[in-house]
Amino acid sequence: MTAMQIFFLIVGLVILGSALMVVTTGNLIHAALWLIVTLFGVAVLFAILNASFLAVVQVVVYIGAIAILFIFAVMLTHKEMRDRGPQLNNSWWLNAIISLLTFGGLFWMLQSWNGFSKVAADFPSSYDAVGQLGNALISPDAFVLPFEVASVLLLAALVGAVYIAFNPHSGDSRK
Amino acid sequence: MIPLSWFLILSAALFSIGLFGVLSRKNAVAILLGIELMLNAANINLVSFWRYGDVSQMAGQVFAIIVFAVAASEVAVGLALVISVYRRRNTVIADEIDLMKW
Amino acid sequence: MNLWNDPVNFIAHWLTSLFVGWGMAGWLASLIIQLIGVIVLILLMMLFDIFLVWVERKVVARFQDRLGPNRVGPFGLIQPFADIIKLLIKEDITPDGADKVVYNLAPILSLMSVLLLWAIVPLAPVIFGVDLNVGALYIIAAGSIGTLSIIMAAWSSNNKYALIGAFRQVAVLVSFEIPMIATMLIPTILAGSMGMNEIVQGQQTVWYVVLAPIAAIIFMIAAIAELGRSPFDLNEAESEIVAGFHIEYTGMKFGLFYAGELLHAFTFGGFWAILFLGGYHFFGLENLGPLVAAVILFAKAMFGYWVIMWIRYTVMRMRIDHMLAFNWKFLTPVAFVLLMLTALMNTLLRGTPSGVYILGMFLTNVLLGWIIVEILRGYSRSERQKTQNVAPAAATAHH
Amino acid sequence: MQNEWLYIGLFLVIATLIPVAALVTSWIVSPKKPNPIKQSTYECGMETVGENWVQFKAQYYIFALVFLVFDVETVFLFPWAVSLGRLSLFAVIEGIVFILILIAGLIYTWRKGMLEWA
Repeated sequence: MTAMQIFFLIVGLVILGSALMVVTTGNLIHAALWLIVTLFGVAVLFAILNASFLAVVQVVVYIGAIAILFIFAVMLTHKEMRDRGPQLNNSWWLNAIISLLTFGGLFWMLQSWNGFSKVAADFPSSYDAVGQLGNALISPDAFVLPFEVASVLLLAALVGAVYIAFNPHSGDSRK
Repeated sequence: MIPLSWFLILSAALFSIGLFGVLSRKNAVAILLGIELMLNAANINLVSFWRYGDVSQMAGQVFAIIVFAVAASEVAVGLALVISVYRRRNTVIADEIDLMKW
Repeated sequence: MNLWNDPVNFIAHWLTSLFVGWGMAGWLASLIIQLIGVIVLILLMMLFDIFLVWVERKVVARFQDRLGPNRVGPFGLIQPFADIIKLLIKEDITPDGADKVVYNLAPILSLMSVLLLWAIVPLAPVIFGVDLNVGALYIIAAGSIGTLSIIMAAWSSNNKYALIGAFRQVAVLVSFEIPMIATMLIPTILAGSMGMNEIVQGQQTVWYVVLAPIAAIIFMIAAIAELGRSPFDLNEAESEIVAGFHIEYTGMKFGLFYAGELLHAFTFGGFWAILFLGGYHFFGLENLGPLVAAVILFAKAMFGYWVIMWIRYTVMRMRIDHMLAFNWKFLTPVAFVLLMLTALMNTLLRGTPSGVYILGMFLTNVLLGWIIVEILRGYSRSERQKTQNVAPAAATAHH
Repeated sequence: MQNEWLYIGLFLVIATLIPVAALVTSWIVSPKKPNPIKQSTYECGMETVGENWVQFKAQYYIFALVFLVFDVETVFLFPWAVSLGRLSLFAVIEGIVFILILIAGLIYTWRKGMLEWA
């Protein structure tokens, strides 16, 4: 077992442990903070996979924006910030079984695939992944359409979210 | 070097944990947290397939970027819905938002 | 390769041969040398941070027509060390109802997010931590950890003022991050890379402040807002919410926030110098040796820091709605228009002689600046007319 | 490539250890005499009223929302900006269309009055 593999196992344990905390902890702010640990772990995985651009974007977008939005939303929708009591619904054991079955199914399916334990070729040392990504995102015979559509999607999300959450005519009963 | 299987198993486990969170959590915000975990699991898969396949084909990374955009939109609209419901019904418990059930 | 031309690699080579001579494995030796490099760099920055405390106090005193620290040591130079000892031996109070783990984690994250930035700073052509090819985004990423530490500090200290301060601060931080990212895109376009080294090397002939003066100004404004300094220091408005998010912090934990803030200001001065003022370039003087280049970069960073202090102690605090309106309705559109223009002109002028290129870029900026000033003038004229029409009516209503 | 992130990782560890060391030193040498008054919430000498929870303005959330969308889109422009020097004018126009869509979102929120501190 190389140092790399040991490092991967540690990161993997951190990711899975904090993910478990996200879904079980009672305090929602704590859940959001645990989510940040998970997201950071995933960013480290991206760095291991030589995708430095995605690793940094993971931190900027997820930790810098999405997690902040989650914390704001929790603070907006909670009367007391430290509520205890059951956070899981009554059928949680059934859901746990479903999740385990999902994992088992995925594992079985992956195992029967012949590329399962593939080993990566060495990363070409002078490979400009960011420049390549820019070319791929913008060249007409690659992904320019998804790129522009993503922009439209975000525009639609912005318009929709602003309209839903704070439309003054939609009858805010508590105003 | 790490075999591809490790990444895939980790991502499957993360996806299952996220699924459990989505199914079992009462609070609507917490359900969205679970969805984030599932999207991240998908991203791990996409990026590891990019790395273990042909590195000069950027499809894996581009897909991951589109997933980022989708995650951001989903959070924006989802949380806006939760806040909107909270302002009218004064609850964020998913089971209590059942006006459309009947 | 000798000590003067390439000090870091020279010492690293010497240490490697020393360690391998002791029978150490090659990868372990290189790991330990990297570790030593990191520790030296961070300790150097922390020492410099202590010096910054003195600079800040001395400069603010001069701005306010006072003397500043002048008792402990020559020119009061030992004063910051006395401050540190004071902070160290102060009792550390954790308020009731605080979330202990998060409460203790926040100041650590705050200082860490600033120190992390120094990993990518190119001090000289051959002295740099790491030449990350996503450098510009890395700066933003480290900044988002700083934002997180503010929310954590405020939420965990169980205090209304802290929470209000943090909300203000985070709203300002995230808002001003957009023009900041947009203006960071401009050196990226000009240099064709996000890496800090390549951005500095791209400024060999002409500094980017000539090619993109408006971007440099917007970056500086956004940086001041990111730092939470006056005129954007609503987060700690003393008269309203006492100190903002770190109200409950005492002793060394407060010290960490304070140290982080000072070092952050200096670091952004440094990035301003790297992105727009040519980094370690100074009319060929940097060719004398890497140490000279590093001194040039520090001098430029100090200049940036001085500009930040100058604005801080001259301009008064803005109201939060003005501040956010200023960002979303002025800075952000201007930054994006500038970005589009730069991209367009950069492509159109590609292949022309460098004189034409520089002049074209500069004139584009001048033209845009002139248009902005005209729009602002028209806006202020209409606003003035509005108030002139309203004011007499209000006066008659009073009678 | 791997080495770059190894260096950043080392930096992360040391940059965390330095503040921790400062806190530990302070914890060792500083006095510890807690009492209830000292540990109460500090509000300039006033008695604390109610929970620390205050209903904050929804406007903060709007700004975070607008920021999220803009952040994601601006970050996507970085690969485009890096390879801009090699791209044709057509590709540059594509990027400009992307930015224009972004500005359309800003104009919408502006027109809707969501950027006002109402």
